[in-house]
Amino acid sequence: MSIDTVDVAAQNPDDEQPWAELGLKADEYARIREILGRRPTTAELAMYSVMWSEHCSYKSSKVHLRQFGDLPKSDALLVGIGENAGVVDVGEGYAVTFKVESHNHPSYVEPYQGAATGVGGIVRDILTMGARPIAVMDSLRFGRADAPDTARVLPGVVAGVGGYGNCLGLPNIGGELLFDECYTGNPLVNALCVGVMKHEDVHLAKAEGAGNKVVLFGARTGGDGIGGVSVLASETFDAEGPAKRPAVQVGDPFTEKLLIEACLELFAQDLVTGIQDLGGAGLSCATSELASAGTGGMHVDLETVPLRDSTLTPAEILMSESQERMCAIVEPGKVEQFLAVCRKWDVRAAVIGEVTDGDRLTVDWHGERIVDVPPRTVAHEGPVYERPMQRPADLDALQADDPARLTRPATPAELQAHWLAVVSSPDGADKSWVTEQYDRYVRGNTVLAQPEDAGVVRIDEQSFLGIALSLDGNARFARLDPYTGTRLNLAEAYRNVAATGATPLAVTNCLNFGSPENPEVMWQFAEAVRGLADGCRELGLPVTGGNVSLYNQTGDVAINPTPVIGVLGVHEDVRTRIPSGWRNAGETVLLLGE
Amino acid sequence: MRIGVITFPGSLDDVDAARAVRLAGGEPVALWHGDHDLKDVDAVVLPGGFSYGDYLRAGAIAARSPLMQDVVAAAHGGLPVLGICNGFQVLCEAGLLPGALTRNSHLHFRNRDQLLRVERADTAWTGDYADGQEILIPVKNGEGRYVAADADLDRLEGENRVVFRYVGGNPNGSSRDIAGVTSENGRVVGLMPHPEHAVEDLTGPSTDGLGFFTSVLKAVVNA
Amino acid sequence: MSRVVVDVVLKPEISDPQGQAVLGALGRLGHDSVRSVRQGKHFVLEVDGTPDEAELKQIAETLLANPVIEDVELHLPKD
Amino acid sequence: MSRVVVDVVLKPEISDPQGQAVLGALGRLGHDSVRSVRQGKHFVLEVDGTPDEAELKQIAETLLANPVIEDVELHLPKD
Ligand SMILES: Nc1ncnc2c1ncn2[C@@H]1O[C@H](COP(=O)(O)OP(=O)(O)O)[C@@H](O)[C@H]1O
Repeated sequence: MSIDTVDVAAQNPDDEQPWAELGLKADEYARIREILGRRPTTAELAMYSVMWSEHCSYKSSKVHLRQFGDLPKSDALLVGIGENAGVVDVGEGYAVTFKVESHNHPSYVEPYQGAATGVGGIVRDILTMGARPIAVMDSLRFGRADAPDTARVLPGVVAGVGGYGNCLGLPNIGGELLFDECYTGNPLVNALCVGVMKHEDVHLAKAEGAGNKVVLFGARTGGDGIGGVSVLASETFDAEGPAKRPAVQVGDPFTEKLLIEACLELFAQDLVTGIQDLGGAGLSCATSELASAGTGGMHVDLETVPLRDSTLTPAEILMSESQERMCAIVEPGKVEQFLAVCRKWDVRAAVIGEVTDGDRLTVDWHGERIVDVPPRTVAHEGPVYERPMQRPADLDALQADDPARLTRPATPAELQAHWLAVVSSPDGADKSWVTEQYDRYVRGNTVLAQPEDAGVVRIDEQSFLGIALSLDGNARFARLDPYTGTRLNLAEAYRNVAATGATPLAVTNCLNFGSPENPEVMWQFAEAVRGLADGCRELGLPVTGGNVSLYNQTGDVAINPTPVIGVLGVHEDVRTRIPSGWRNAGETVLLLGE
Repeated sequence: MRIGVITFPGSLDDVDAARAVRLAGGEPVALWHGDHDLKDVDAVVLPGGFSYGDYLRAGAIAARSPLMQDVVAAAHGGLPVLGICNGFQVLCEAGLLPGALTRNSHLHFRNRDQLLRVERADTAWTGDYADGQEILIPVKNGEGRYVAADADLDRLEGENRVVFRYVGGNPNGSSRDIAGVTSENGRVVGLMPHPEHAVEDLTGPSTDGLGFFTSVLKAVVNA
Repeated sequence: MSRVVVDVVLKPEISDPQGQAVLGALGRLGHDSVRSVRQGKHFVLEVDGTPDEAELKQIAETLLANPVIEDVELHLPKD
Repeated sequence: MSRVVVDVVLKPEISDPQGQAVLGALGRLGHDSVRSVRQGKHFVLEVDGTPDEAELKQIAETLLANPVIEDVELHLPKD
């Protein structure tokens, strides 16, 4: 096999390259050539294509998300948008980090594993910040409850969320389960994780200090999920199902549990300078982001990456999305101790490179240079689009279709029929058949969980300091008016947290929309972001991070715009939490508000 | 009084078990699966979780860990041992308790608050309960269906070795509603439900689980 | 390197809810000719050199299966 | 009545945490000659009359396995 090196690329500028198959547009490919002053090597092309995918680069959403960064500074915010997850001060020296992320398309293709690896991914994001993950939540949407596809997808998704989270020992403290025709063929699986640490334990994803070592640890790298991010999450499924079938990964929660315990021990022994998890875009993402956020460059010897499949090409190794892997920057004097901790927890670890003085990210394959790029251009300076937007043509008609036109029940029998229709709706029905599949007790700190409006978790057993979390979306409101609907969504999550007695502190969000190439979807997206930003300004809350999932549609029919919003609150003493429901006969019932 | 809590790779409720020991007035001692060292503890708890991911059979791989050889030997010598959930599975796989735990009959993981009847209040771990007392503690498992050949079940019942039965619904399809069993000498007890999750009003459905840990403290003193 | 296959099945007297669930699904899909389904485990081992039958039998019977509830079938490569 | 066996195994490029766990345990127990373990599912179906190969193939590939991550082997009774 001949290797496409930097020298070969310089000497053969006109070789045809499969940029279109990798999802790049002609002008994007031209820009890569311009940045490098030559054609990219095969490995470089792989890196750029996955990192410049919609999922990794946020190229359609970036211009709108900036509004979150412009919100007034919050004293509670220790780390804001841009890191793996935002970090919030909750008092007594504790910091909390939380984030919600989507795994919609993989969950449609392989429900159990798609949902399971979604939980695994968000947990690693939280772990990367230096925190011990302490709870998860999940927000799920499927087609009609009686649709055949729902019967195929839902049980696997629920079992996958439970299977992974239960095996990690993370209590599931809440979430959502809703049904609507628009999710047939494109279910939504959003998972949230929250973690806690002391202020001084916050870790960031940057590579600093020339000579420091780059250590890859966790599972070995295999051929599963290659290009999954660019293909699966950035493309529409046609009516027959997935357009392409890239391998979905099988999650290994046991390895992830060991990774959690090993990381926390590494943090405690102060053996880590910078750290990044490997999620979408795998090593391409971890190396370029660490280098881009750091002060210098980075060099990697790719043949040192532990492989599960020895036939992988260098480009495949760079793109593989094998789960349960992390990448750390470690001072040379601490490498031995680092490896010893990994051995204790049976976690595989290998030094794969080092931080350099320069400002380039270079990758060698058995001594031959196959990547030589400015890391910022891969990780943080990808394309940015101002996509055209247009108010949906049907919106006026939808808004004019007022419920006032519905006939009111005139007789007790009609009223009874209406009432039965409401209480028997799958959206409103009891969800314990799902939540019973989740462990809510593990770790022994769950104060409130399902079916409460918000989950409450104790974080200090002496002082009873704790947090409350709610995760909510209302896509029907957002469809009718994405700006107001999103504000109402935020208000709902805020109320759910406040109603337990907590003080709301911060917001995360997962924005699930259709194709950004559709101007009407883009308009919905922009309005939703504007609504969330304005709502947060009014409530005085920062947005600490989130995730954008686009291309959620079947054929050319987009899902209803579905912002899912998480609000975090703090309880100075969780013993004063207020559960929902009327507990004792004879208590007075008061209605607050208009 | 030193009560060891073993951590296997994949153990999850070890922190909870240690908390329960502490709340009962004992001193929890962390034990590591890979050491041959019981650290002179007076009793041992095998906590819940998914040791080795439970990928082969629940508890199968952990049952073959170095420390388990010491636990088996010490248990034969009378050391009180409690296996909770995954810990129960490990004890069955290690041959310290009879029977096996298999996939729940409904095939789902199930987490709920469960009533149990204490069938024997004379084991090392149940002395603080009364015979026939009903207690409410959480159950949460995917492979908690207790099975054994009918003849073996008859023998177990004949020897009065069923310590707990599910009341008001069997959460996993266990034979004869069996939730927990004991060794011949009443020192080793295993059950699927989680007493360590019912030790504080704030976080559990009751505090009925505390009795396991107070019982063993007395059993050790009286031994 | 040789390839050894071990199949592990539940003993006939132990009920098999997984097999039952598959049978139920087959019935709903109209595959009426299937009368029973049992679900077990299938292990494929790559072994250095000539497999040692006694050792593999022990692995199969003590680690891969739990003799309280399961039966094993060991398939050594035919030579 | 005939007996049909379906083995479902993960595709070679998909990681197999179950097999890995078994391999690790074998190593710790001193069974060093085992180089790799893959764990799959083993279904035993009892079918009325002569099995219909096309139907069984469809059952195996669509219900018993997810072709995105798994391969199937169908073993019909030899006649
Ligand atoms: N809807 C959103 N709201 C706020 N922040 C967002 C949103 N979507 C993405 N972000 C933030 O943008 C940053 C870039 O995300 P990225 O580096 O791609 O992380 P990841 O791949 O882990 O989601 C992250 O800090 C993430 O929290």
